[in-house]
Amino acid sequence: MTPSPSRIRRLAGAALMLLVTSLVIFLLIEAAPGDPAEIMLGTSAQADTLAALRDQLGLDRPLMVRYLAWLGGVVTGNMGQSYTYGVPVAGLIAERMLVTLPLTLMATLLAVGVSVPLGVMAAARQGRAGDGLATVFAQMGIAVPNFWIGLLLILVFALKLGWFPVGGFPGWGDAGWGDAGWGAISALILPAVALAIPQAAVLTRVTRAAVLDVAAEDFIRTARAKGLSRHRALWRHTVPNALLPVVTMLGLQIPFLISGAVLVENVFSLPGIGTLAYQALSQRDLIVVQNVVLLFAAIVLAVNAGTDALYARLDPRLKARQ
Amino acid sequence: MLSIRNLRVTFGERPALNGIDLSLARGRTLGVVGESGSGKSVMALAVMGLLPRTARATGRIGFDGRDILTMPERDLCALRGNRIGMIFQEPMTALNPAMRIGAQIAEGLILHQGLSRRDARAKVMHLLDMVRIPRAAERIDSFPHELSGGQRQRVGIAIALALTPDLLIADEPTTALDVTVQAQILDILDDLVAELGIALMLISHDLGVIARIADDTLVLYRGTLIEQGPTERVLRRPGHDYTRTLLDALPPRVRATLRDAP
Amino acid sequence: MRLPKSLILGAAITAIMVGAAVLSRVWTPADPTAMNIVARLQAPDAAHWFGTDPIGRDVLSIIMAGAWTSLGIAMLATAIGGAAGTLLGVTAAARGGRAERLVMGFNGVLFAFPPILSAILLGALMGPGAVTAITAIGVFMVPVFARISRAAAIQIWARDYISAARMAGKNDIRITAEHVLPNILPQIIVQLAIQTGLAILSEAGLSFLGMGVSPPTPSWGRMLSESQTYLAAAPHLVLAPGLAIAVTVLGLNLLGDGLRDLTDPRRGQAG
Amino acid sequence: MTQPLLQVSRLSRHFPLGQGMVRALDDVSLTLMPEQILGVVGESGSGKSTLARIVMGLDRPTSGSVRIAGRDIFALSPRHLRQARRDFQMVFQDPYGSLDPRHRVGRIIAEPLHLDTTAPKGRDRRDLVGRLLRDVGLDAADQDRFPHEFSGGQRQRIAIARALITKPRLLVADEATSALDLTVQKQILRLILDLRDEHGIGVLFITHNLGVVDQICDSVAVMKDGRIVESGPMRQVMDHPAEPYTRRLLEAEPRLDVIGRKVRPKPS
Repeated sequence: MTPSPSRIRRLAGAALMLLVTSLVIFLLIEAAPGDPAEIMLGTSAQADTLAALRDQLGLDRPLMVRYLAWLGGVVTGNMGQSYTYGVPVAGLIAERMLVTLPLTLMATLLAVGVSVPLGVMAAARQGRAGDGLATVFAQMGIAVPNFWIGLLLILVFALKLGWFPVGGFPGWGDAGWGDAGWGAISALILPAVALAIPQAAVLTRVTRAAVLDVAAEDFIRTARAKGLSRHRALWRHTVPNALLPVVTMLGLQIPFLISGAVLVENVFSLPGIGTLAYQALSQRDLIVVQNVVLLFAAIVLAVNAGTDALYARLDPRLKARQ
Repeated sequence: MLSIRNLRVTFGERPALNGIDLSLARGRTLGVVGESGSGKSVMALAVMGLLPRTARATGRIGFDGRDILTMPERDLCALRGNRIGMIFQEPMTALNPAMRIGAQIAEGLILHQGLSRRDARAKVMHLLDMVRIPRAAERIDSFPHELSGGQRQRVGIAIALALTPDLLIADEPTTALDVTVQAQILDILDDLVAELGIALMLISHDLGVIARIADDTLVLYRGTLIEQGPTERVLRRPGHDYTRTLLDALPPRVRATLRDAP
Repeated sequence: MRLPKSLILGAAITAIMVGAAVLSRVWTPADPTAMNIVARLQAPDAAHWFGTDPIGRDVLSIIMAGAWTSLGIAMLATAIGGAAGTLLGVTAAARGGRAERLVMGFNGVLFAFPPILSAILLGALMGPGAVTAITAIGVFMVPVFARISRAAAIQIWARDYISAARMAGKNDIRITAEHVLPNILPQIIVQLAIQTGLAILSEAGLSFLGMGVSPPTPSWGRMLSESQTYLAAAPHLVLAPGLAIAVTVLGLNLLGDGLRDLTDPRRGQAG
Repeated sequence: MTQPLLQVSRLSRHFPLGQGMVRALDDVSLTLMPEQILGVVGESGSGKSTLARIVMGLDRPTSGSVRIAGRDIFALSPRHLRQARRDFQMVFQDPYGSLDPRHRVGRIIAEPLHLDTTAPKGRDRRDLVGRLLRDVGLDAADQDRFPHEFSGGQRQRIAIARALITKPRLLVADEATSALDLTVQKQILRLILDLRDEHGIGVLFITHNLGVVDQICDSVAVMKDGRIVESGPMRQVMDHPAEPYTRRLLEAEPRLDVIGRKVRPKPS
């Protein structure tokens, strides 16, 4: 099906935003102090060897040429060389993605799995016990920093009870699951919980508010007038119409999920992209910082474009106008 | 079939209905007229057992020998849609925007009579014809926002009549519609009442709408029953000042039609 | 008119925290910088209600001093970012068309830079510190407030009293000032409270990673990161700063909820 | 021959929708003489509200012109348009949406004075607002209260007071009574008639209700799908409609002489 004009416009908009974002990142890194050649060879290296390296890395080419070269590289998977490790940045990121991706996915699934039913239950029992409890949980969940939860989880479940490792990541093992797989999973459980709790709290409140808003609509009263019980009307009419705002909110949570990942990876010393960026900053490995920040920005923009498209597809009124 | 005895409804301390008595037999149409704040919609919701939690209702709403106010929720669910149908005022918001109209009409049939999807769909086609929606075959799978106000109100009627209830409550069914569409909706309601022999409670703030098809008329003011009787008597020889002000508020043209008739 | 419970509780907690922060400028139970190696890592007791830290300093005093840092940075960033965001959002709603797409595109870009990420970038540029933290948190506030204020403003622009104002010869700017802003103010105030809470979490996160204020300025986030190495030996160290953050953010969220219930009674819920 | 108060000539307004064009207004012309009340009747989608917005200068036409008191409002410079606006004001349908909930009634009513730099200030302004409130049947002290303290009918009176403060010569009422109960509607219509007689203003009364036209209008124009299908003196159009559409509108009006189902005419 040929993409409709509004979808093309939305994709073009997202692409333009990504381009502008990459330019902002590139310029900020350009302006940052620190000469890559010195970082790689140490400050004591001779001037001419430094100059030779700088030339080899093409650091002397004009700004815009280097920006476009970087962009061209990113598109073809060549993000440049890490100053400190001397290996392709893309490889580093891919390797670290094997930690961050499952971590954030586990956290999101956990958050959605807990918050949507809890939010619906709280709305269905508005004003009664269940609602009060869910609201208190949500208030608490939003207020506690996820890295603090991480520390507490380590204190209780790792140090005191010893159910989980204190931190670190044994890797996925060569092929298939085997015990290495389980080791990796168990290393991700506490971090995923720490990352999931604030998300779950926010989504519980959003789901509850969305369900309450829809429950006040006239067509719910029509459903009840057809003889549907409160429960049946809730699941057949209220919840489907309430999912739309929840999906939108999920999209808006991505930046917080990424920030959380950087913190939680740090607490549990997981070799994820968050710690990569954080260490690269302290080692002045700016090419790594540059690419990681672009990657995260791209994820945020992609998810937002995705939720907008999903919103249009899910809501028949919008689809008609497309 | 429906007999209400001393119905009182309060929201917290605010009285909405203070002592209503009425009865409605099968095949008859009772007009309920009152301005905003008169409690006419509260009465409709009370008969459906759909009053909000904050409402307290006393008295008796007899329907086929049982009192709706004391019936357990499960029995009420079996009653709603099946034995008592309801049409609402705002066609724009009374239908689920994300569900096709065919499914919304069939829902009651599947729930109460356990029809299969295929049988329910056939019955829905018949219902769409009954409420005179043109080209039903095309329209059955459309979404509410694809229909006009008048067509949506017809879908509302189809929903309410899906299980040929004994009692139909229409709460301001034509207020949000254009005058020409209003007339069509009232005619459809009237034909169906005659054809199916159901009892209709027609609620409106406009005496002109009531007069068109109501056999008896009841006048409500701030939750109190002002006057009740055959429509002709109430219009020609109103027994209460408030009814006279209601009549007086009607445009002169409409009132003129009253004087020259026998 | 009974004030919602959440408003009273939220205002009380927030007042206590702000009070502690201000008080710490003149008095704290002990000198937060006074080291006492002998009495290091002591659990909470009569002398030190929250115990002592790895170099014997009084934890309660540092927490109070830390409140000034955290609340200061959070409120400043939220105020600046919130004002800029609201201005952008309201302008986008007023002008519409290309200007609106431009503003929302600009917001889309900023939205890709959550505080931690922009702090990493800014850290590379100007190193850690209060300015980096305020900028990183403030920048991300702009798209948040722009989106909320634009959505609220668009609803107001559709009202008849705006057409009446146009017919009174008023231009977009005057209409925005006299009609749009006063009507969306309640929603903006609710967000100011809630976003300040989020800003405190961000500031704590930045300090935890060492990207916020540098020592000796006290900061809850850095206290937590220091406490990680003594998790087994002195668990009390990890509780105090975490609780301080959580309670402050809880207070601000409750304050936000209370204000929302106050201005939009329809959604008033229990608790 | 006195100059017409309002002359709308060959007015069109088209809206792009998807690939095609929606003709909300299609070559509409009408004239309103001073101190007359012209009813514009039509169902939803007939274009009557679009007409109201263009006549008030809130929207620009695709083609055609609008002359108020002899001046083409779309040819005026912004400064002249501001002065001209004193001559025409509008009352809206929804009493709950036409008053800013955050402003006191006095400030709401005085807002159009923004058009007139020489308008009274301070004490004199309060007196003027107080007089207008009494003219519309409310008390002068109401100017210190807020809109939410008033009923629908009272709010509509406040909206009318606002529309009158610059002593306009033309008032457009866009479904100004449709959202009110019949008894309140009757009072507002009588108020408009009294104000017309006292202040000598012309009224363009937009409505879907023929009963209202019957009570208040001197002449009437019937609109359908963006065009005027019939117009003329009210009595003549209402009693001897030439157009079949007008006849259908009249027949659909509620009637009291067909009481009860027995005598109801079968649908044609």
